Amino acid sequence: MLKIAKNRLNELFAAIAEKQTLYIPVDREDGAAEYRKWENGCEMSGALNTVRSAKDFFFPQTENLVDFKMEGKNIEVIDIRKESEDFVIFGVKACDARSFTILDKVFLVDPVDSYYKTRRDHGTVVTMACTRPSETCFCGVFGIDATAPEGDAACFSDGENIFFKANTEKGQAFIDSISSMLEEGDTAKLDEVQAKTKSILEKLPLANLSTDSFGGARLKEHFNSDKWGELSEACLGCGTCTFVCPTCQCYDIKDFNTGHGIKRFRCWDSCMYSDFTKMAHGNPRLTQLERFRQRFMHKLVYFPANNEGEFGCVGCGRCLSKCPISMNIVKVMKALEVK
Amino acid sequence: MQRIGVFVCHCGTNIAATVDVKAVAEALGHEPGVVISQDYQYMCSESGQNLVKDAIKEHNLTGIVICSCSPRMHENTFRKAAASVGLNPYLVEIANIREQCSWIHKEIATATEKAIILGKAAVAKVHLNAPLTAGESPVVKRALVIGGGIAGIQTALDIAEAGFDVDIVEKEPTIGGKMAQIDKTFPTLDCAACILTPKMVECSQNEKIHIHSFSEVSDVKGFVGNFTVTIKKKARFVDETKCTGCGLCTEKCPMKKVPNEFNMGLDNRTAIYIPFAQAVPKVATIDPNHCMMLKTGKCGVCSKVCSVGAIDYKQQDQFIEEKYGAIVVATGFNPIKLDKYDEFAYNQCADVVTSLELERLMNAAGPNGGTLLRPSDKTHPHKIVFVQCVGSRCDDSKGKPYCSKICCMYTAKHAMLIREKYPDTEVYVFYIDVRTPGKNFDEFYRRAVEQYNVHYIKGMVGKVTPKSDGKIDVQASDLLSNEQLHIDADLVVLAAAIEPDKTARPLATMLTTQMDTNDFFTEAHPKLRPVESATAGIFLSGACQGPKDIPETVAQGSAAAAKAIGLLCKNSITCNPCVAHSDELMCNGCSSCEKVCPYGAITYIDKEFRMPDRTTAIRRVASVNPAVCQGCGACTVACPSGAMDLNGFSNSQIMAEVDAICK
Amino acid sequence: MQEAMIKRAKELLADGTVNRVIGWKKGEFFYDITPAVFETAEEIDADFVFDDFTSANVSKYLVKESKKEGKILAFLKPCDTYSFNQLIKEHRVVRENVYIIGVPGGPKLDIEKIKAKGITGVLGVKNENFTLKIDTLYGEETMPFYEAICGKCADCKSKKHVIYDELIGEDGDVLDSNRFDMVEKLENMTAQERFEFWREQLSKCIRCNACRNVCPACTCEKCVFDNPNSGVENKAASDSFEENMFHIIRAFHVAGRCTDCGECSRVCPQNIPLHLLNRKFIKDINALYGEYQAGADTTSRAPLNTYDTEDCEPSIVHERGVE
Amino acid sequence: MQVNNNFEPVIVAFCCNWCSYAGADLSGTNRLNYPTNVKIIRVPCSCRVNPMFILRAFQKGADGVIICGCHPGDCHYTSGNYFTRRRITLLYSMLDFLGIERNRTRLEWVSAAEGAKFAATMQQFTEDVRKLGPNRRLEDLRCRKQ
Repeated sequence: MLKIAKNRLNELFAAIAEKQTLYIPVDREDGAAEYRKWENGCEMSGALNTVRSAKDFFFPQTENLVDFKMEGKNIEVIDIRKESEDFVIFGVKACDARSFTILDKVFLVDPVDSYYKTRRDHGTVVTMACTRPSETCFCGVFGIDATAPEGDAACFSDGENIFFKANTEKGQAFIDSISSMLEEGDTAKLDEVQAKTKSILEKLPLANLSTDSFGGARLKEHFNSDKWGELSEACLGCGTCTFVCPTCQCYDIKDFNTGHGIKRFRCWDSCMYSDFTKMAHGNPRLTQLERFRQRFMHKLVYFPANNEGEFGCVGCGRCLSKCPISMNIVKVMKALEVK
Repeated sequence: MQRIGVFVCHCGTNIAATVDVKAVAEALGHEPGVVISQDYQYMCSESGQNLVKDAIKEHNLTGIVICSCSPRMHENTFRKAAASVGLNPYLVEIANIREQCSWIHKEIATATEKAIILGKAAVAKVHLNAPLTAGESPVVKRALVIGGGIAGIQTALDIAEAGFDVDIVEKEPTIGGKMAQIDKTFPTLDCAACILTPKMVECSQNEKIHIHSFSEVSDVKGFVGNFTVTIKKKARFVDETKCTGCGLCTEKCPMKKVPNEFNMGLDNRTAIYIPFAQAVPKVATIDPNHCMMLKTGKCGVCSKVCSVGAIDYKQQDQFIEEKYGAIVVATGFNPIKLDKYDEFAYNQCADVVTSLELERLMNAAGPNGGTLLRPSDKTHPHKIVFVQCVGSRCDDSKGKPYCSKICCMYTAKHAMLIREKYPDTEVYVFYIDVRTPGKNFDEFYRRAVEQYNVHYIKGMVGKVTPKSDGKIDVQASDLLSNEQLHIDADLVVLAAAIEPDKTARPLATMLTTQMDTNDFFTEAHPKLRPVESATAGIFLSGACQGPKDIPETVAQGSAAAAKAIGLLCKNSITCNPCVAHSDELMCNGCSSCEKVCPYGAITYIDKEFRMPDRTTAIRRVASVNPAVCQGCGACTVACPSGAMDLNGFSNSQIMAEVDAICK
Repeated sequence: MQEAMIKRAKELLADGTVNRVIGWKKGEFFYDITPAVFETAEEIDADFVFDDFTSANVSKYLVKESKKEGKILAFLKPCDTYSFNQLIKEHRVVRENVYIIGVPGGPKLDIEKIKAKGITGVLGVKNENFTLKIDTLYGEETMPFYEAICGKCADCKSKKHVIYDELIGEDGDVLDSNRFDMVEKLENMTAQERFEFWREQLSKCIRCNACRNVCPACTCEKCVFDNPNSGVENKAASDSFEENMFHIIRAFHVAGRCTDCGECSRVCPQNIPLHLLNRKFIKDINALYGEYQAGADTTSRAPLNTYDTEDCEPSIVHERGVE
Repeated sequence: MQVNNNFEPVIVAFCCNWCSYAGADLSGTNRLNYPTNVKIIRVPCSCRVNPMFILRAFQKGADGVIICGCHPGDCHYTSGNYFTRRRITLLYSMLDFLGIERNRTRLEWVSAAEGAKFAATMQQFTEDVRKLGPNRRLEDLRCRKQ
């Protein structure tokens, strides 16, 4: 397998960044990690994952769709779409990599979301296999192998070297573009690390969480469950879970008056918000219970119903650690489990 | 869809000389919603107004913008013009391109540019203007006067004279107030009782005047034209309707050692008492703190001797509720307590008295029957020292920062009366300076000095020390001769500062009127609205507003009456429609707005709502009384949820102006 | 402590004093507690927890809970009692419907502080002489207890319960905390440094509204930022201005009402020190208008709802500190 | 700070109807010049000025915001400007805390008789803001004029 010594990673980043924009996870002063544009001196974070997921690269929190120029009584429509530049996201974890597959099922089916597609086309996802999963990880529940991440190209670390493997043509092209810096390497130590990681994955507290009780067929049973009241009781109705979630894909479209024109933009929305999908007639989900139920029904029932059984969750554990009141999909799944 | 008309005035050359009015009209004509944009020489002229009116009719305009002089000048003119052709007057906006543009700028290009921006802001605002209708609220034709001193009496008499019912609430058993305690008045030296008591009698006999004596205001609700007041009639244990005021009970009452408040505690009264001979109403009152029957259940003498059976030991406090259109506050003043003035030995020596005590000592109905005797040994004082400004014009916390205003004159009066009646008495007056602004006041003071040889000494008394021989050593400095003086006085009279009555502050809270730090009521405007409080329908009479002598008090009493009558004459009040209103669905009932409202226009109501989650809930929400709100907008910023907004100056209107100016 | 609370809660349920209990419920792990309402002794026995991680302030839930049928027992920590008092003052809770048991406050632990040390896969924590022994998937780790405590506990202003019906444990005192140190440090920076500090912090904001929704002072029926008619509604910060706007206005709206309970910073998924904005207002109010602690009582006037004719002018901002 | 001579700041002045707006009118009546940069918005009382209006102005392109009201003690509504003073002092202090330039904001008491003071205040304020240059720290990039 092709590899590069870990201590040469910065050289590699410099080489990538010469050709296209490179994003890597870096540590912030508060101890959390976030994706930043690589610049000389940036160190890749050793953290398990970033607070915000990698979906931002393809589906940013706010995005301009179209401008209207206004002069007096005249309105002119301006298409602001520009050909996007190529970019690389490096160090995406297996869970986030899977989230792109889920987002694709929403944005790339007819009618195709051209804003999303442009970004997808121009972005190369280079993933990094996990070595130190956390107690909040449960990607395995959704059939994700944290030691063999998807993405255009995948990387694996044995502690001293980073190994590369292409998963797609785009990934192969990426590896080819840096091949001059790579060398063939022995994977014996890597296999050891992988085996160790796998044994940890099996021991994770949430490893035995089951999806058997969920899926499209369970709609009525779960929708009418009397558990929702208790589960949603403490929900603050904030959007933390939604906004840190790599698979949440709801958005709202709004206009902003700049004084000399209108910018029509879309921004993330959260089904936890009281005015989510508010229409002229009013609001379809009036209580926090209904809104709370919507989020989990969507991930565990409606999404698989429409997408060949694929769940709308990748088990990244972000909502587990970030919900202000520690209510999350795992607690919901356990409460609704059909015995 | 809005149909807005823009009318740009040349104001002759006032605007047109520095602003290209045609360019302004042209530019504003392109603004969204504008269907007609014209300029004219004098928009405020008859023909200019007709131009506007015709355009409103012809283009069926939904709003108009006049680019002209200041709205303070002609806003009303154009509002009336709009109203005359059926456009709501509040759909008119003025862009001030004269005072705030053409008159201050010289360059045509920049001035024109600014005028266009000001016009655009007005257009942006008028887009959001809502038609407003001035509301009306009915006026209850009855007035309440709080306080039955000379101020309250005068106000009540004047209001009654105009034909309106008026109630006086007096906390003491009789009306009359401080003036009833005064012996003679300056500068005429006529007898206070002789001029006051006929007015008291007039009050009791006027069928329009209703006196609630021994009563207090316990609650005030409502607003201008429509106050609801709860009056607490304190139990006096005597049936007012039966008591004839014969006084037999007061003669027979065995409890005779109660300090007599009316005579400043210089003599005693009985437990059942009538404060003084000319009291109105002339009804006895039992002092429950001293009545043996009420305290121990043993006595009952008054009940036995009362031939009409007026005594009722079981009487309870009674609360009555009445509606009023106007309220006049006439709570008056009191001399301050002199406990803190050890240097004047007021608490140690019976012969150191306040000026009001001296009034009683000299009064024919006083403890000594009008003969001036020392309280301690009932001898004639031969050397009397008056000390001015005791607690007035004080910069420490013991006294008051203000001048009590009346002391200079009454001291001159006292000095003169004493020298007149007892020519062998030497009288000294220590003063900071003598203030005599008033008709015949300075002449009066000069008479005291020149004709009556009162010794006026500029300087302050440092210490007053009672001596073992009964004399009082007054140590003072004469600032003019720069000498230290010691006077062996027989009597020392302290001109204590006056302060508002203690009941005033809780009353102000009930009335939502404002007070200054000294607890004097604050007038709506110190020069132009001196007898009105800032709260509509509440008027101020007498010393509750500031220190005053009797003529000033009477003048203000009448002025307050005139203001109250002006209000009561109306059947209803037209309200300013630019008032705050609360979006009840947004209001969370936190009470912030209520706390910042200077008018008490905001109250809270519990109201049933259909909630977004399909439940019904009783919620506490703010409710603005449009008749009371004056439209300042303080509440709109205090409200965190944005539930409170202001008609005519709404959040969205102001933000639209901001946007138009900044773009 | 937990046993005593459970015992008392069951007694009060049994004798009918209350029909519900609000407290904290065990989670999946040892740290992920959720505020919860318990209706039966069985529920309490099964799930009620009060330990080093029960830092959530439950007073805001009482806005809704106190309007329901019957009386609810609430366990309030000292900081929570300030929030509750402030809610009483603003007529947001029905006092008569809440039976308050004051329970001791922190210091509570913050799992994020442990994880920020790079400790992952945590399975359990033990406090041994102020050293945390942390059991993880990767073996045992240790860290000093005080490095893991909640930010809000580190700056604790008071251990005194300002309102309660009964207490379990001792009542404490108002503390002379140095909670304004960081505000002061910022004040002493140059404007440029302050600007950069706040840009870095506020640019992290994802407008999840957790700070607002957890805040016991933010109990508006509808926030201006959610209300399309307010003119300032926005769902996401589309520009750095909107990041500033939201946090300035939010801090302003709670100025004089914020009890400094610290929940905003505790729940921020991006670790923005939002409490510093509120504390800046508190510090200014104390310095300019006299010491004021929101929630210390239920009757005093909030500093922004009153005034003194001798108040300082805004030019004071120019006259002090660093430009 | 670099002075840009071509820079014309946008200045929003909130004036209370009873004192400051009348004072502004008086400076017009007396032909007392102040820069065209200043545009006045009439409000009933300075206490009507919501901090949101001030931020809104900066968002939409203002470089300076000044609030004018009756002198303390002279408020037409008796107490409005006292509330203004507290609110605005705290707000300005907060803006300062966030590193926003102090001279971009001001509160000034101008009576109906102080036409000269109004003009002088506006001259001075405009100059102060001009020296600071365009508002960059509290602007919304989307609103920047192209």
